[in-house]
Amino acid sequence: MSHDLPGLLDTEAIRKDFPILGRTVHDGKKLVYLDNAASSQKPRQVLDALSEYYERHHANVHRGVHVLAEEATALYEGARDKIAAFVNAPSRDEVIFTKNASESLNLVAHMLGWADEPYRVDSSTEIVITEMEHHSNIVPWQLLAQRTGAKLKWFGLTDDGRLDLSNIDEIITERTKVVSFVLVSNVLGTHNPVEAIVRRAQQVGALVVLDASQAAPHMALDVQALGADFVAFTGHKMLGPTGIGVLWGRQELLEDLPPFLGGGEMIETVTMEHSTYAPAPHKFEAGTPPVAQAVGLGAAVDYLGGIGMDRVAAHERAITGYALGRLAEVPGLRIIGPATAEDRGATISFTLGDIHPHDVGQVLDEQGIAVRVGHHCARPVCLRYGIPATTRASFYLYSTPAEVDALVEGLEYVRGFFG
Amino acid sequence: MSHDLPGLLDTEAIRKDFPILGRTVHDGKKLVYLDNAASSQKPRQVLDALSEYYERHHANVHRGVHVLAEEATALYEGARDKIAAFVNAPSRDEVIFTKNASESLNLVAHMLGWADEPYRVDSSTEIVITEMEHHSNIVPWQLLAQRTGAKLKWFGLTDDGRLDLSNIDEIITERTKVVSFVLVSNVLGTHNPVEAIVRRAQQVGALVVLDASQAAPHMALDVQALGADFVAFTGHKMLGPTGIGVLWGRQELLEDLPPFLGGGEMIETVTMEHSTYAPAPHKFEAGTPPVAQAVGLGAAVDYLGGIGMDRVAAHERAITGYALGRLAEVPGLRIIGPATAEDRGATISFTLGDIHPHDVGQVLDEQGIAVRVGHHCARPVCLRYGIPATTRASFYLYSTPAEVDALVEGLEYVRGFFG
Amino acid sequence: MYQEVILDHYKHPHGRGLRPGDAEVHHVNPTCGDEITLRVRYDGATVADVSYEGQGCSISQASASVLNELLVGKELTEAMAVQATFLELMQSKGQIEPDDAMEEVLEDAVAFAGVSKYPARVKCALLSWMAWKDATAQALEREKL
Amino acid sequence: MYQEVILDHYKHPHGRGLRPGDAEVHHVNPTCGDEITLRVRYDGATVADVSYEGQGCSISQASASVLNELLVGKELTEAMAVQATFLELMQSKGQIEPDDAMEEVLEDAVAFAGVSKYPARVKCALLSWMAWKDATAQALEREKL
Ligand SMILES: Cc1ncc(COP(=O)(O)O)c(C=O)c1O
Ligand SMILES: Cc1ncc(COP(=O)(O)O)c(C=O)c1O
Repeated sequence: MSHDLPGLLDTEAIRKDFPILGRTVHDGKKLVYLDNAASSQKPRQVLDALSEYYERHHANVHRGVHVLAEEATALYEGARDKIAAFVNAPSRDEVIFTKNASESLNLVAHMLGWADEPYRVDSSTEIVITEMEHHSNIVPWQLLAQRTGAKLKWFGLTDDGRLDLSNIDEIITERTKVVSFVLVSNVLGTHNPVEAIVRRAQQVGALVVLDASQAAPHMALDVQALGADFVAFTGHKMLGPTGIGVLWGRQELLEDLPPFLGGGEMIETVTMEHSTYAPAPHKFEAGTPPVAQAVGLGAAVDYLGGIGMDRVAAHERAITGYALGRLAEVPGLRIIGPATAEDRGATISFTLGDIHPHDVGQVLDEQGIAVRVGHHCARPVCLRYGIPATTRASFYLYSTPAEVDALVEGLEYVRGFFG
Repeated sequence: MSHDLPGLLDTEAIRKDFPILGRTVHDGKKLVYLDNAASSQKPRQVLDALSEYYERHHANVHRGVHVLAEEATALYEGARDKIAAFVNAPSRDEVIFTKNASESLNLVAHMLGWADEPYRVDSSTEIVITEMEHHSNIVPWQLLAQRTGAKLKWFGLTDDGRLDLSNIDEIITERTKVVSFVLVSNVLGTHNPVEAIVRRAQQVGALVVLDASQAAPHMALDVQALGADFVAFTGHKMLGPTGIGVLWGRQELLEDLPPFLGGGEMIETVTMEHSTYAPAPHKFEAGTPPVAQAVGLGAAVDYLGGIGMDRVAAHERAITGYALGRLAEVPGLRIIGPATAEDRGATISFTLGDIHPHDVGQVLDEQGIAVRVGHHCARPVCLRYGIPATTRASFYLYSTPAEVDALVEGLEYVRGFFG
Repeated sequence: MYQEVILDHYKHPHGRGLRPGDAEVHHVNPTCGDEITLRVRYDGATVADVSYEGQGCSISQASASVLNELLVGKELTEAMAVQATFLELMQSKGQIEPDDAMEEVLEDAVAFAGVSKYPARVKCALLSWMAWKDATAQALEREKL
Repeated sequence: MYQEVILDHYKHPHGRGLRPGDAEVHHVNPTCGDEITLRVRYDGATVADVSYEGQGCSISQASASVLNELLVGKELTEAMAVQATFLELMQSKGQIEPDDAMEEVLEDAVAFAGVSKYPARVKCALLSWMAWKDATAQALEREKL
C-alpha cells in the first residue's frame, strides 16, 4: 500500500511524543488507537507540565502571598492566556475554565434560566438545538425547558448527514432565545455551516452557543470569526488532561448573566445575608479550579500551536479522504454521515451489514484496533437513521494511513468471522 | 528545642515522598509549607499513578469495548471503590465524583431546589447553615434561597470559636428542610459536634449536609457513624490532584432526587422529546468524568490508608498542641478559634498585634514560610470576630515541630520588622 | 469470547418472535442501545413459553436464544435457580471456571463464561435474563390479584 | 518590597481621617478584605483635600498616605497624570525601572516599584488610587448636574 498523501504530518516523529501509542494489547498486538473522538492521547509535553506543576509549584491559586501560591496562580492564569490566544478571544477574561464541555453547556443553560431580560428563557420563549447533538447539548436544554416551560425545537437531518436548514425561518423565530448546535458532529463527522444560523439568530435576537468539542482539537478556531456568543469545548479531546473544559463567552454577556455555582473564588464580598460576585471569568469559577489541568491544557495548546492547527487539519483531511476511499471497498459497509471528505471531520461512523457494532468493535479489539461502538452519546442520530448503533473510527494528528489499512483489514476479518 | 511529642509520624521518611517539600524559595531558603488547609502537596505515589494512567491506560470510560476503555473504566470505578471504603460508605454507588467540594455542595443545593416533596426547598421552608461556613457552603444556599424564596438561617459562634447551639430549637424548626454545616472549620479549626445537630434535624425531618473538606484529609471519616445524609469533600486537600471532589449521599436520596448537570453518561435513554436517567452515581456525573483525577485520588487514599488515618490524626494533634503552646509565647498574638487542642483540627488562625495579616504573610514568605492570609473564603467569621483578616498556619502529616519553631521565629522577626 | 456455541445460537436463534404471554417487558441496555421485548407464559408453575424480539449484538441475541432453550419447560423454581447460577457466572469477572455441576445446570450457557471477563459485555449477556426475571415477577404479581 | 519610605508612611500616615468632601466612595479589595472610605474635595480644578479611613496592610495604608501627600494641592489634570503613571508602574510586573522623569512625577510613590512584582499585592497598592479616581469622577459628575 503506498501512502503518498499530500498534507500528512511527520507522524513518526509525532508518535514518539505519545508514550501510550507504543503500547501493545492482547499479547503483543500493536495498539491502533482510532477512538480519538471519545478522547485523545497525551504527549509527553503535557505529562511533563503536569509533573512539573505538582513537583515544583503547587498551591491553591489566588489570594496567596507566598511564592508557591504566586507561581501556581501565574501558571493557572497563564494557561488562560494561552487558551484565549488559541481561540483568538478578544479578552482573556472571556475564557472560563469548567470541568468538561458538558459543564460548559450546562453553565450556559443555567445562566439563561436565571437571567434577567432580555436573555431570560421562560415559558413564552423557545430554545433551538439540532437532531445531531451530543447528549451534553440536548439534556441541559431539555432540563431548562422542563424547568422554565420554554419550548424545545430542533433542526432535522438530511439523508446524507447534514443539517436540514430548509425550514430555518420556522425553527428560529422571534420567540427563540438561544440556538445551540454542534460545530462538528461526534457521530456523523459533519462540519456544520455556522454563518447561516448565526445570521438568522441575530435577526431575531437569539444567542448562539457552539459546541466545539469536536472542532477545537482539529482545526483553527476563531471565536470572533465564528460570530457565536458562547463556544464550549473540552480538554481531554485535544491532548489535554481529563477534568477540564472551557467556555468562551462574550464579555458583555458574562457581565450581565447571573452566576451558576456559588462558592469560594467567585465572590467579591460575602455576608451571611448577601453576597456580591467577582467579575468574569471568576464569577463562573466557584471553588478551587482545575489548576494542574489548566496548566496541562496550556501545554496541549502549545503543542498543537507548535505544529499549527492548519497543518493538523490538513493531515486529518488527507487521512479522512483516504479512509473514506478504503472503507468504500468493504462490502456491506454503510457510512452514516457525509460520504465525502468535504465539510467533515476525521470521524467516520458506519454499519457493517447486519453485524452488530458491539461485535464489530470486539473483534477489532482482539486485533488491537480500538474503535468506539454504540450511539456515541447522540442517540437521536441513530434513531434518525433507523439503526441501533454505529461503529466509529476517529483519527487525530498521530493517525497514519497504515492504521486505516489495519482497520480495513480488521473489518474484512470481522466479516469473515460472522459471515 | 526538643521535640519529644508522642504520636508523631516518621516525617523524615514521609517527606521523601513529596518532591516539592525539598524545594527552596527566595534564593535558597528551605520551604516551610504551612498552607495545607488551602491545598496539600502530593506524594510521588499519586504523581506516579497519574503518569501511569496517561502513559498506559487512558481512554474515555464506560461504553468502550476496547482494551484501553476497559482498563480506564476499571481504574476509574476502582477509585470509586477506594473512596467508598475510605469513608465507610454502605455502597460504592453512593460516591459521586465532582470537580471539587464546591460543586458537591452546589449539587445538593440544586437537587433540593428541583426536588419533589418531601425534599423540595421552596418559599415555605427554611435552610440552616452556620456563621463559620466556607463561602462554598454559604453562597449555594443564598442562591437557592433567592431563587426559591426559602429563608436562610444560621447558627452563630461563641467567643471561643465554637458553634452556639443554645438556640438550636429555634434555628432548626419544622420548616427546616436542610441543615448544612462544616465538620472542621477551615479558619477556626473547630471540630463541630455532629450528633446534636443530626438528632435535632432528624426530629424535624430535615436533611443534613456535612462539609468535610477539612476533615476527610485529617481523620478517619465514617459516613455511617456520622449520620448525615450528604458528605462533601475535595481531592486536592487530601494529597490528591486538583479537579476532583466527592459527594457521598444516601442511596435512597440519590434515587429520589433529580439530576443536576445534563449530558453524556448520566442518561439511560434519550430522545429529542424526553430523556430518562441512569441510576446513581452516574445520574450525577454528566460528561467525561475526571478520570485521571479519580485515579490519583484513589492513590492518595491508598497512601493515607497505608499510614492509617488514626495515626495521621494523632500526628496532627501532637503538632497542633505543640504549635498552640509555642504561639502563646508570641507577644500580641491572638488565636482566633479554640485555644486548646481539644476538638479542633490542625489549622490555627491568629492575629498579631495590629500588624495586618498581609504583612505578616509577606514577611514570613521572605523567610520561606508559606502561610495563608485573608478571610480564607469565610468572611463572616472575620466579621464575627471584628477583624479584617487572619494569618493562618495549617499542618498536615508531613509537618514537623521544627516547622512550628520556624514559624514562631518568623513571627518574632515580623514583630521586629513592623515594631 | 465468541465460542462456537454462541455463534451458533446467534445465527440460529431458538424461539425468537413474540407469541402470546402472561406478561411482557421491554428492557434496554443504555450503554449500547440493545433492546429486548420479552413475554413469558406460565402453565401453572411451569414455564410454558418465553418469546422475544429485539436487536442487539451476538452476545445478547445468543443469550436470549440459550435462555429460551434452557428455561422453557422447566418448573419455575428450577428456572429461577438456573437464572441465579447464570447471573453468578456472569458477575464472576472471569474468576469462575465452570465445574461439572455448573455445566449440568447451565448446559449451553456455560459458553458465556468467557464473556464475564468483559465488563462492557456482561450487560449484553444478562439483558434477556433480567427481562425474564422481571416479566416473571409481573406474571406472578398478576396471578396473585 | 518594604522600602523604608513605605514603612514610614505606614507608621506615620498623612491626612488620615475623614473630613468634609464633594464625593465619597467605599472600595474593597475582595481578595484580602482591605477596605477604604475616601472623600475628595475640589476647589475649582484644584484637589483641595483627599481624606480617608480604612483598614488594610502596610502597602495599602502607605499608598493612601502617599496619595494624599502627592495629590493634595495639585491641579486635577496634573493629579490625573500622576495617577496614570502610578497605575502604569504598578501594572509593570516589576519590568519598569523608574527613571528620573518618573521619579519626578511620583516622588515617594516610586518606592512601590518593588510591589509590582507581587501580583497579590498590586491591588493593595492601587486600592486608594482607584478609590480616588472613582470619587473624582463622581465629584465631576455632580458638578455638571
Ligand atoms: C471548609 C471548606 N469547605 C469547602 C471548601 C471548598 O473546596 P474547593 O475549593 O476544593 O471546592 C474548602 C476549601 O477551599 C474548605 O476549606
Ligand atoms: C460533540 C460533543 N459535545 C460534547 C461532548 C462532551 O464532552 P465532555 O464529555 O468532555 O463533557 C462531546 C464528547 O464527549 C462531544 O463529542
